[in-house]
Amino acid sequence: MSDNGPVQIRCPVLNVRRVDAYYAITVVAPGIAERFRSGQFVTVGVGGDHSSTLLRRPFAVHDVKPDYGGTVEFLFSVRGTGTAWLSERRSRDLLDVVGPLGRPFPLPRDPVNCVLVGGGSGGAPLFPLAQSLRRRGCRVDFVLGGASADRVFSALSARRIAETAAFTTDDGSFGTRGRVTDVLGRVIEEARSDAVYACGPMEMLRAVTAVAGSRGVPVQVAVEETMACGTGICMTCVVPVVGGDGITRMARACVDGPVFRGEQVRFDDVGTIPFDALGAPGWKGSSAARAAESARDIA
Amino acid sequence: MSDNGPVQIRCPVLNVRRVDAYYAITVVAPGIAERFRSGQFVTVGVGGDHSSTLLRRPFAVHDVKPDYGGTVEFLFSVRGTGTAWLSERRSRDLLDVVGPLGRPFPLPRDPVNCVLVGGGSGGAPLFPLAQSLRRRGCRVDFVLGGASADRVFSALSARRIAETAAFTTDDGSFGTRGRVTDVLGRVIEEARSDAVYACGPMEMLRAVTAVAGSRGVPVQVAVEETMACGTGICMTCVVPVVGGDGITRMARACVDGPVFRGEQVRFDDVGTIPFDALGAPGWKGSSAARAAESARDIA
Amino acid sequence: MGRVGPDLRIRLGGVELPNPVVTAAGCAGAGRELDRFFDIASIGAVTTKSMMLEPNAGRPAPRMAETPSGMLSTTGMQGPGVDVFLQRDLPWLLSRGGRAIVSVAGTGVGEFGELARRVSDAEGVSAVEVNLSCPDPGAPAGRHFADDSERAAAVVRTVRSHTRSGLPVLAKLAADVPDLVALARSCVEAGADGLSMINTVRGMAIDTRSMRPAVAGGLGGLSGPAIRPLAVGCVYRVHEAVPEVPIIGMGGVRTGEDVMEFMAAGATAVAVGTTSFSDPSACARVLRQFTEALEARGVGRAADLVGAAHGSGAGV
Amino acid sequence: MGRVGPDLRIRLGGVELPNPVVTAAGCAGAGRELDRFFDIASIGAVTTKSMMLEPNAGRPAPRMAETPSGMLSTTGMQGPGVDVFLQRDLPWLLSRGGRAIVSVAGTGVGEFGELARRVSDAEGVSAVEVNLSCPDPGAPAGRHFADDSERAAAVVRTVRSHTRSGLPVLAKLAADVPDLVALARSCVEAGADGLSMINTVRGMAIDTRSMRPAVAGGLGGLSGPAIRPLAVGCVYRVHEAVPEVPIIGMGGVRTGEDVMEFMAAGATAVAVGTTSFSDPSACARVLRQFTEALEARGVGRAADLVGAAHGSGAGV
Ligand SMILES: Cc1cc2nc3c(=O)[nH]c(=O)nc-3n(C[C@H](O)[C@H](O)[C@H](O)COP(=O)(O)OP(=O)(O)OC[C@H]3O[C@@H](n4cnc5c(N)ncnc54)[C@H](O)[C@@H]3O)c2cc1C
Ligand SMILES: Cc1cc2nc3c(=O)[nH]c(=O)nc-3n(C[C@H](O)[C@H](O)[C@H](O)COP(=O)(O)OP(=O)(O)OC[C@H]3O[C@@H](n4cnc5c(N)ncnc54)[C@H](O)[C@@H]3O)c2cc1C
Ligand SMILES: Cc1cc2nc3c(=O)[nH]c(=O)nc-3n(C[C@H](O)[C@H](O)[C@H](O)COP(=O)(O)O)c2cc1C
Ligand SMILES: Cc1cc2nc3c(=O)[nH]c(=O)nc-3n(C[C@H](O)[C@H](O)[C@H](O)COP(=O)(O)O)c2cc1C
Ligand code: FES
Ligand code: FES
Repeated sequence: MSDNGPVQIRCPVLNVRRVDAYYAITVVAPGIAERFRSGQFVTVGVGGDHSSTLLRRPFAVHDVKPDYGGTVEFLFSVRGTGTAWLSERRSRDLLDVVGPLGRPFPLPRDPVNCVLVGGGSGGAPLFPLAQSLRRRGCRVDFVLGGASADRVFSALSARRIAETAAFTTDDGSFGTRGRVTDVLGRVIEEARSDAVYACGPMEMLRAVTAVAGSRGVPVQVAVEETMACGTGICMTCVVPVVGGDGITRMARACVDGPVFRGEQVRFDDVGTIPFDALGAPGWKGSSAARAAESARDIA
Repeated sequence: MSDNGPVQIRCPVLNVRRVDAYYAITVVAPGIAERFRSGQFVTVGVGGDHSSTLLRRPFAVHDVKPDYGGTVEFLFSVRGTGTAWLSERRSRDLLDVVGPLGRPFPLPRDPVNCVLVGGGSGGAPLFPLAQSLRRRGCRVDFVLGGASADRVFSALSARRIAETAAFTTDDGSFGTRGRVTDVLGRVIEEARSDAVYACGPMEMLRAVTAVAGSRGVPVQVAVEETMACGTGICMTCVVPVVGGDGITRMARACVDGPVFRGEQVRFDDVGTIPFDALGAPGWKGSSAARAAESARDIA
Repeated sequence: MGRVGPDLRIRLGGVELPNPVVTAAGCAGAGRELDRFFDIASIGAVTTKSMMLEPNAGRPAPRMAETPSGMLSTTGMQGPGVDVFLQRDLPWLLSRGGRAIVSVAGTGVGEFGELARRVSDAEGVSAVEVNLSCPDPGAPAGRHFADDSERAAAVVRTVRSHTRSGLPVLAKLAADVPDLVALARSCVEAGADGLSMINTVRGMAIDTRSMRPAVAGGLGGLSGPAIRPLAVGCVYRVHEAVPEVPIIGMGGVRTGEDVMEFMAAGATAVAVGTTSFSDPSACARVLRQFTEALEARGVGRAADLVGAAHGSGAGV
Repeated sequence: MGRVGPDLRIRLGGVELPNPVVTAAGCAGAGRELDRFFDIASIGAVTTKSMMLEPNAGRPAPRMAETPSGMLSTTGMQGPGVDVFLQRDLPWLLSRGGRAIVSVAGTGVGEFGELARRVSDAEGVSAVEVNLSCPDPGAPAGRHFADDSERAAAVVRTVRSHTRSGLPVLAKLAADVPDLVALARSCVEAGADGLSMINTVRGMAIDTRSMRPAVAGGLGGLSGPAIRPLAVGCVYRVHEAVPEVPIIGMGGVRTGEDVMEFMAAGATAVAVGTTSFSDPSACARVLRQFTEALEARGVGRAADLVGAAHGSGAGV
């Protein structure tokens, strides 16, 4: 057992709040709080011990505070049975939480200009990231989008933390009517951004990567794939990702991600096995590639 | 749809109390309260909508009151997942309750002397029965047993309602050390009982039937068989019972019972199909028996 | 309010049912007990407990055990015999305006024929369902007719020949057979007008207190939502193989969405089984939810859903 | 505190494991990820993901869907190939003090032999498990080796002959095969030292929003507590047929009581699969609960439980 890996704890709920269209749950979880780095997520057991819904639900960590030895907050919208159950939790209920999981956002060494792009609840992990970046002296700009005003995530905090904050909604009820990518180019130019960080639906990540790529700005994306385990053992959460060696692998979003470099994710091939992926029908195994593989570490 | 049959309602919990080793839950269920007759039971859905425990749990009705249009109380001890979940319910939670189910205790026409014998939580259905009997001018005597003092059911109410109340415990911590049948004969003689009513484990019902039978006193027993449906459609709750026609049938405890005449239950054959039961290998079908069968009503 | 809802009618063989929600055999008696919770005439049909020629006392207790999202049962087809059913229960159901799919269970091929003849002679039956998960006296112990496509076909052929024309014969299949698709084809070739699937799946639970099997006899039949993915997979594969044959899909149906799922997989009608034990109003609720789901999606005809999940990409 | 707990050791073929709790193939990687949650050396063994000869990219996403008390999955045995495993993952596991049951999956009989040879040449492997739920290229699409007792026997025979003596070969069986007991007998006759069962059961879920199968490719494998009664029934029936052959039982194990249940049915060891997804500490917890259950019942030797539910009255 290693010491800085994730931990599994039954943690008391500190509080459950409504925030616009979302619920925010804060749990007391010192072990997770102290290990957390922004971009990482937690998974939560839902439904109790005799629930028919077996699988844990993954949520990005939105905030970590030192209170009570360390608290962790995540936000969610009610989608199905698991999130409906979570929304009914009350203070002092116990939740079974595993975390922190996944690779965090890589942070720049230097105080560069960063624009953080979030879609819907995908805004969540960008807030601890913004704080880390600010601590390193980075300039932070926000672009947050959503279907409607109540789905644009934490507009107030964004304004508070960031140099500038732009908002978009599909229905025009708040900020610019349209998509985050409709304003991203302008923000990158005005803020002279050196790096983009994005989290949200796959379609949005693809578009953000394209906008940033066309301006030569590197992008880090955090993906949300369906996950059965979150710990790297089930192989259900895969995304086609090109490695530094040029080989495409079916990478596990939970341990190889959720953060990837945008240009390495083969967005067009998500939901398929690209013909040339390692071990796909079109892949020609070379002993060199296999040797490279065996040298790679798994987590 | 008939009008005096059972109903299914989502009822609010009025309160949950601890009573010795038991929990007592009162729900607001006017439709059930108004239809109820003593000896009948309710079934309760457990674990919520996404529970992996599908089946309803049956409980005898312990009390019915006119408050809030009609409340129903049942008592239970925690045995497994369902009763554990029930014990955690709080006021205003909703329970899915079906009832009243089963055949009630037949009541004597005349003001005769009745002794009511209960083992453990099997004491529960005897309390509304005692009240009905008292209202008809019957003399009521109680014999209640349990493993230990805290499992002897509602000793105080028993003393209050009944002419006499005798108690037995396996460990001697309350009343006479021993079984209900160790004192039953004496009670029957002293009270000059004309009828016995009993509810509890099958073994106890067998012994009570034997004691009463040897004194020529008729017994009504309420059995507790495992039940998947409680409404008569699954055929899992069967007990071998001799009909008035002398034919043994595998009777459904839920709709043909739970109350049977003690001497009609083939206690020695519970858990088997008696060789001579209707439709068993040793049964010789006669057209007369079949004609009798087709004239019988099913519920 | 004059609002016209979706057209729920479906056809099973030559017979039309007002809607696709029926009861599963052995999970609704002959309808009388459930009629206390909802109008039994409001659902598509009542599939009866499987009727045998003679009264049958069934298996000893304990007959059931709860399992995760399911239950094991072994009732051994206890019942009063087909004649009592035809004289006592069927008239009641018809008098209430209900429709009856009569399930039959024989102890041999010939007995299936006799059962079919008697049911066919009765007035007002909507369809005959042949329970092929009955022990085959000609096979090793524990084998059902359904375990052998030839034997199953022999049963279906006999039932078909003893059933008046116009009265559909449905073959009820099980999932745990050597080759489900071959079984389905054999039954269709032998004259089945439709197929019902799936029956319970053989399984076991052991009571770790007594260290004995939890239901008498050891093996029981697993039913409930736990088996729904198996059932949906079976319906999908059989519909792919014999798309023109109507299927009554069942196995763990709990909500209107589950009806959608079975119909998309290829079922024309959908049966509610174990869920009626835990929720006696389930059939009516499921029908209501299904109707609402159609409305929400703007589907005008329920029958249009049949097989909707088939097509490119869904092949197996 | 000097208290002597129950003797948990069990024997699988010629090999002794310190306790009966192992991981199920494909549900624990090669142990490294779970070692972050509990000491991987504390459990009986790690059964690895099935290894193929070449790297394999597996199936497209979506690869999983949640079902009542279970899940459907279709990963298509994605993996880096056996050599990478033997060079990178196996040494790590052994260095941590863990034991490895290496699962192998070939695309043909010959490839199974080559896999066995390579695994057998590696130091420190505890057993080879043969995943017979692999597509048989010589059979119609969708058929596995396990679907044909002869073909399965051919695979086992080849693996046995390429595996050094003393290294047990376990044949991994599936529940949804034409004749499980016949399959088990064939594998034992072909040289299997033990049997593992059950693999996932083929099933399907349909997403009623998109009206498409919820996992890519349509059919997926059902696992989790939903299938436990099926699995217990399979172990029971096979133990009855070949009582001398050790069985690793699996399918929906969630608690120490479930281990008792499988052992009573006839399993010598018990694997935790899907539960490790929802509870990464599950193996350690299950082992602890099992040990406590033995103590509470005063059972001194875990091995004494094997087959305890068999005997008069439990026959099927
Ligand atoms: C790394 C990661 C981080 C996430 N962070 C957040 C967050 O901060 N806030 C938030 O609201 N949501 C987040 N999600 C999505 C969230 O996990 C799903 O909304 C949630 O699992 C839905 O569960 P349910 O039971 O309500 O839905 P159901 O539809 O009943 O779930 C059924 C199954 O599908 C899975 N599933 C359903 N929707 C999604 C989805 N969008 N993504 C992944 N799995 C899904 C569930 O986990 C479950 O296994 C994140 C997902 C991932 C992978
Ligand atoms: C007609 C009737 C009236 C009853 N009245 C009462 C009462 O007033 N108070 C009370 O405490 N108990 C009563 N019981 C027993 C009560 O139903 C069980 O204690 C309860 O079902 C246990 O559920 P569980 O989930 O806690 O146990 P589990 O062991 O987890 O239950 C598993 C399954 O077994 C069934 N089961 C377990 N124990 C029993 C049992 N003793 N009898 C019947 N089914 C059982 C459950 O219903 C469930 O289907 C009555 C039973 C019947 C049939
Ligand atoms: C208690 C019980 C009794 C059953 N009896 C019969 C029967 O007599 N004939 C039959 O064909 N199927 C019978 N079945 C099987 C059901 O009709 C149905 O095929 C199966 O239970 C799957 O559906 P479900 O999961 O909705 O219950 C029975 C099932 C149960 C649980
Ligand atoms: C995601 C997943 C991947 C699996 N991969 C394999 C595999 O590679 N080889 C194998 O023999 N079994 C595999 N299995 C089957 C399991 O080993 C096990 O037999 C089955 O899941 C039943 O156990 P469970 O219900 O505890 O999961 C896999 C199961 C799952 C859920
Ligand atoms: S969710 Fe299981 S490997 Fe990623
Ligand atoms: S419990 Fe179903 S018939 Fe009695």
